[in-house]
Amino acid sequence: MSKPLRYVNAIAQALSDAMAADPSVMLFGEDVAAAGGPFKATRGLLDTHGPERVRDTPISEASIVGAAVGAALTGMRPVVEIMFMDFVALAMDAVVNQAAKARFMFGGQCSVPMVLRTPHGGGLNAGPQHSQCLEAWFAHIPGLRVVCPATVADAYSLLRASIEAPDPVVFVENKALYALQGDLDVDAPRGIGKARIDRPGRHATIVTYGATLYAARAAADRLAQDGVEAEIVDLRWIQPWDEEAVFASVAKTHRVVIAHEAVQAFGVGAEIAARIASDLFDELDAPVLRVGAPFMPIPFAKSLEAAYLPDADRIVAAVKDTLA
Amino acid sequence: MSKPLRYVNAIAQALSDAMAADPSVMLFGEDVAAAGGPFKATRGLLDTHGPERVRDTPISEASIVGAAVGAALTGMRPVVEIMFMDFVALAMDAVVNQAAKARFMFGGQCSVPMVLRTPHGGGLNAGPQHSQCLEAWFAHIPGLRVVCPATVADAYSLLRASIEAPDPVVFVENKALYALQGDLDVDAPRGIGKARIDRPGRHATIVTYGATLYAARAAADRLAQDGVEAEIVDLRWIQPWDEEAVFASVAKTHRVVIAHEAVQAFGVGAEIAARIASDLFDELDAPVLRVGAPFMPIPFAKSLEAAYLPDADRIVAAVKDTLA
Amino acid sequence: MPSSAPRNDPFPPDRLLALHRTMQLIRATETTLSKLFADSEIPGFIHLSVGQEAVAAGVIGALAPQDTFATTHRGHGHVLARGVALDLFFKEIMGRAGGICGGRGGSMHVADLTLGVLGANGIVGAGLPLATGSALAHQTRRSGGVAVAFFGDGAMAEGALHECLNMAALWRLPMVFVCENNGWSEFSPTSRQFAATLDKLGAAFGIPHRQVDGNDLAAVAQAATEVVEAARSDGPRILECITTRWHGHFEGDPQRYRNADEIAGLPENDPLRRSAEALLAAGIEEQDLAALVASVDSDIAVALEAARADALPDFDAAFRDVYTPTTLTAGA
Amino acid sequence: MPSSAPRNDPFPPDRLLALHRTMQLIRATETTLSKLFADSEIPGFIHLSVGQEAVAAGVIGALAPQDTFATTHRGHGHVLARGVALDLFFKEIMGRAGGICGGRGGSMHVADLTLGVLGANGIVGAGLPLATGSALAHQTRRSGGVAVAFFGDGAMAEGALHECLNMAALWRLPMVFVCENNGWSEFSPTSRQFAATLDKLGAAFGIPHRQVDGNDLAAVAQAATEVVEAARSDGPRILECITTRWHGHFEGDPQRYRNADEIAGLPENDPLRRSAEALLAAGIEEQDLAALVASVDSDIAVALEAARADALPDFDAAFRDVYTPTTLTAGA
Ligand SMILES: Cc1ncc(C[n+]2csc(CCOP(=O)(O)OP(=O)(O)O)c2C)c(N)n1
Ligand SMILES: Cc1ncc(C[n+]2csc(CCOP(=O)(O)OP(=O)(O)O)c2C)c(N)n1
Ligand SMILES: [Mg+2]
Ligand SMILES: [Mg+2]
Repeated sequence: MSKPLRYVNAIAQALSDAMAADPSVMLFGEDVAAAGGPFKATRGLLDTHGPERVRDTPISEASIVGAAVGAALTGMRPVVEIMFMDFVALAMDAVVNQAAKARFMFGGQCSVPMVLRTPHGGGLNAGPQHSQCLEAWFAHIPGLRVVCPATVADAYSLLRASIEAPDPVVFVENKALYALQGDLDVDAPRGIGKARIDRPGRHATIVTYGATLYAARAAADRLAQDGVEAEIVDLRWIQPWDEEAVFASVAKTHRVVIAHEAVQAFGVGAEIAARIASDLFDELDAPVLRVGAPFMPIPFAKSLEAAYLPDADRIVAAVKDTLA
Repeated sequence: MSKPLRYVNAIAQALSDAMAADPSVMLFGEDVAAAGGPFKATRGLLDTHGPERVRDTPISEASIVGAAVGAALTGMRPVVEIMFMDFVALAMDAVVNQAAKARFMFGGQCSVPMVLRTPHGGGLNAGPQHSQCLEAWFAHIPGLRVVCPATVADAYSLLRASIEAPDPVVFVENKALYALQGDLDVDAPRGIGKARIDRPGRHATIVTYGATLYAARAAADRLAQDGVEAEIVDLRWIQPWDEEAVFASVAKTHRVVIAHEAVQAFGVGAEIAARIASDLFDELDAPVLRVGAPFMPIPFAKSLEAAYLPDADRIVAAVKDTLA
Repeated sequence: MPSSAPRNDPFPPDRLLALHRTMQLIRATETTLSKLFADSEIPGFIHLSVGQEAVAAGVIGALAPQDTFATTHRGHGHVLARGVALDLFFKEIMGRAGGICGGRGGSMHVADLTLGVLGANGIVGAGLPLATGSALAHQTRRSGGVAVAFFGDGAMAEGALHECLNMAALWRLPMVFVCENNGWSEFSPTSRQFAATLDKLGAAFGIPHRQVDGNDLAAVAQAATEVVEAARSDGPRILECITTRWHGHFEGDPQRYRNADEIAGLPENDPLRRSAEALLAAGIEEQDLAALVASVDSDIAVALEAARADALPDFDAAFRDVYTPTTLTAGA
Repeated sequence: MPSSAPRNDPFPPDRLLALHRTMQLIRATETTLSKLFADSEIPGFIHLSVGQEAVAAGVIGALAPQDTFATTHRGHGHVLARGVALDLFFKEIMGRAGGICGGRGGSMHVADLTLGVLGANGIVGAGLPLATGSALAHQTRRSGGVAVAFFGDGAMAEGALHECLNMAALWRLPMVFVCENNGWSEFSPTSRQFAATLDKLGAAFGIPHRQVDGNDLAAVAQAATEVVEAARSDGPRILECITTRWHGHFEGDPQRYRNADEIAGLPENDPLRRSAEALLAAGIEEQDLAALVASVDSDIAVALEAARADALPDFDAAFRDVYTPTTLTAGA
């Protein structure tokens, strides 16, 4: 069962299907109901599922997420939207001190089945406060799951999995991907924590997630012209990340580059690099290299942002470095 | 010029001396004035420096830190206290979206000379919402500096340096160290970004910061009994961290363990391990190992917390692993 | 301070006696904990609600089984009033395996989801959004339930109050905001912490506010009953209980910041003494009250003994509870 | 809607003419930006203040040189009114090297610290604590300055408003909370976003509130002058300006959520038309107004030309500005 549509519509479809499948699923967030969402990811849901289950909230990020925790503790499966990932800075207490810990600190009495959807990433010249990739913060917090789908199919099935998951999930969308077109498979198996081999190869591994997948693909295409077959591992899940898949690929290629849009220093790639470098110490023929954003806030100007974002050039150069 | 006192008094002294030296330094936070601070780190300052410059605030973390940014932009050098590091979750917008970015996103027009003091760490059975070590969040954010003094002398001189620094500093105290006694050298040189070789050694390097220094020292003592000379690098600064000092040590010992109290996964050690593993690829005789907290919230019960916190045993075992 | 609304339907003595027993249970438990803490039998830090028992007994007594509430760092009383198993409670505070939260949370995180207790909370003000979300769940599920948010006067300064008053008002949530106004926020008096008053804030959001003498059990019980039922049928309400904190902010706090007169005057407002007098006046016998004290003491002794005998928590078991088991982790 | 306080001291025509020019500058600049945006000469997204010019001109006109303010995502007007160099402004919005912020911030982050402008802000409500902190700085330094926080009606729902009203009231900060109430929060009307009213919130915190017709230049200017001076000598004030947003929430927003009547009715309340009429009635000549329009247009043409000719920003220069140069990095 497959039909082509946009990433943003795959999100809407997953939300709608999840609401149809489970009456405890509800949505709330700023302008998600009447207006169908600032990026139209919730378009039509108010009409289909009614004003009790699809609600516009005031501009109160901290309490939107806190209310999701309270609702999740008492019988609902809320999906809330934070309009830009930068704004999660206003809601960290609810995510980290409440949602992530409730099950553990209450002795396993309960679960907190909620999803926080939020778009990260640049490419829209939205500037320093509307473009950040902050997933590393959440990956560091026990009790949370973090996922970042790169394809239309994954946008659907990973969102369905996130909503079905018993524990809180930070579901990171990349706003530059909203217009991406692709095929949907609503019956694809759904799960937590599995990466996807996006492209097989034997000379080097590129581990990536989110929109950087497309830079990795472009890089792999160019490398292929030079006879280098790069294997691309699309992580999908950042917490937990798929050690098995990553390690298997690296054990095969012995060379690895980790690429993501977030700031490189203390980013998601650091953990993965550290684990590969220690656990596969004897397998590596070259240092684990990382490609991420430089250590500066993401700038507004088109020219600056273009220079800032990790791209295929940098991935190609890094892969070549590991082969040198 | 040296006199013995407690870590917490070194903080108070640094604050007092900084206020005496510079009339633009001011303090505010919850119960920091009349009560002298929940941990007494600001004791006596209200009397010495007066109610205009030493202020009790209401319980409003987000606006305390936000107000510090506004004050720092318009002529003051505020030092604010967030009572437990867990509560910075309420103030992340001010730190990350405002303080960290103002200089950059305003084109270098201004600086934001403020310090956010906050205690992290376990050992007091304060439970899952009063013990977290969240410094990795801040280390990931361009524009911030992050420091974590482990000794009484550093508590003083790094706080003076942080207050003198032109950019926002997250100054992380470890509450289990407040009662620690040591010598003060008020004239010690002050700077940003330099690590300290706490103990020289030639067989392996232990990179650490904060209270874990003491576990590292205990580990080094025990290793010494087995003839293993471990070099301890006390990072002090996490952002920027002292690559030169760390790399020099590892280039000498060829084996390294990174130990900290924070959760290991996606923690500060990940970045340092990733960098060592890539930049010193040919120097390493063993995988870079990390010792950090397990991937669970910090538990309350004494027995659980004791098992949770990284200790000398685990550091000894890791160092031995690198030597195996 | 009298209730601001007229008291039409005073609670009958037998109902008050049951609530009085709840107060006695809280008082005796807190006093026991105070001793245990002084004797180093309790790790971490604890915030006791001695002096505030009437709020817990009166408000919790007004709740229906399906109702839910989120409480604060000073939450023992609420949880005890709701009927948490006493041995599981002691085990939790003392960090034992059999604690209601497996010893992982301790005093600041006592929760019992089977009773609709969304937990004490170490983050001041954090219970407000939790209760708001729970009220939203009640409304959406048409459960007929009400959610209560307990918060202190100090917590009023947190932006969460404003955000949640607004959401509750906009959505007419079945929710009661219960302020336990004990005049202190740690070591600072409310007057230096908060410039507004809750009645005026309520008026700004169109949420009816009612103030009650929080040390008068019957008054709290009566007001709470009315307010909870009003919330159930008509949307959010605020109940402000003026009460008194006897102990330090946390155990071990010498309260140097409080003047001697204030401390000396506390017993005068003792909610237990006042309710005992009222009960006696209403015909309850001295010996019934004495029996009640003895029965509470014996319950506590049993629970404490069980707690002391209980094992320490298992680390691996704790680790397994970070996430909920699910087949999804084997998936796709 | 008339000012709630009597207008004793109407602004003289020459003063109003200067403010009218400011409005004209804002209107023409915003209109130019709208075209540039449609022509893809501006990256990112921009929020225009067409229809709200009287608030910017009137409030900023009331400030003294030492005063400071924090503004919002819809902040062009305030910054222009304060006198930011027009070419540096255009360069910024267009992402050029010579922009006031080096092209790193763009529309949502225009700032000019030399003029006491603490920046537009991409985070709704974030200007409130910044202005509070700046007011604290004024008070502590005895600068004689006042800090202004601009915020929209939608921002009223953020907890920051509550926290900052409280701090300002407790400390009697020299601060003015200026709400630009345009009735819309993105695509939602205020009535579905906020259950309280600002006057009652002010009353709760003991902060005097004044509401003014935000499309009446003289009324805003008069009220702002009084309120700013009151804040300077006597502590915090709230000024609520009822105004109208003509364009979409951001450029490109087709405003389907707005009914046709509302949009059709906007010009009737046009602050520029109203002030032009008032000026003509007060004896200013048609040709003076025409000259003013021409002079603004020519200023804009010059600035725009300079912006178009300006280089793109240098990446390395940007990178060097993440931190302030300091000898401390060589230290210890
Ligand atoms: C977000 C947050 N800030 C600060 C604290 C520290 N703290 C714990 S209790 C308290 C005072 C609370 O006062 P109030 O709400 O009146 O409750 P009471 O202690 O009087 O019951 C403070 C500041 C905290 N736990 N959480
Ligand atoms: C913290 C935060 N939440 C949400 C947004 C998205 N957003 C930008 S403007 C806006 C509406 C603001 O409405 P209002 O304050 O009335 O200002 P107006 O746009 O009407 O000038 C929203 C929700 C944001 N930028 N920041
Ligand atoms: Mg209190
Ligand atoms: Mg508006």
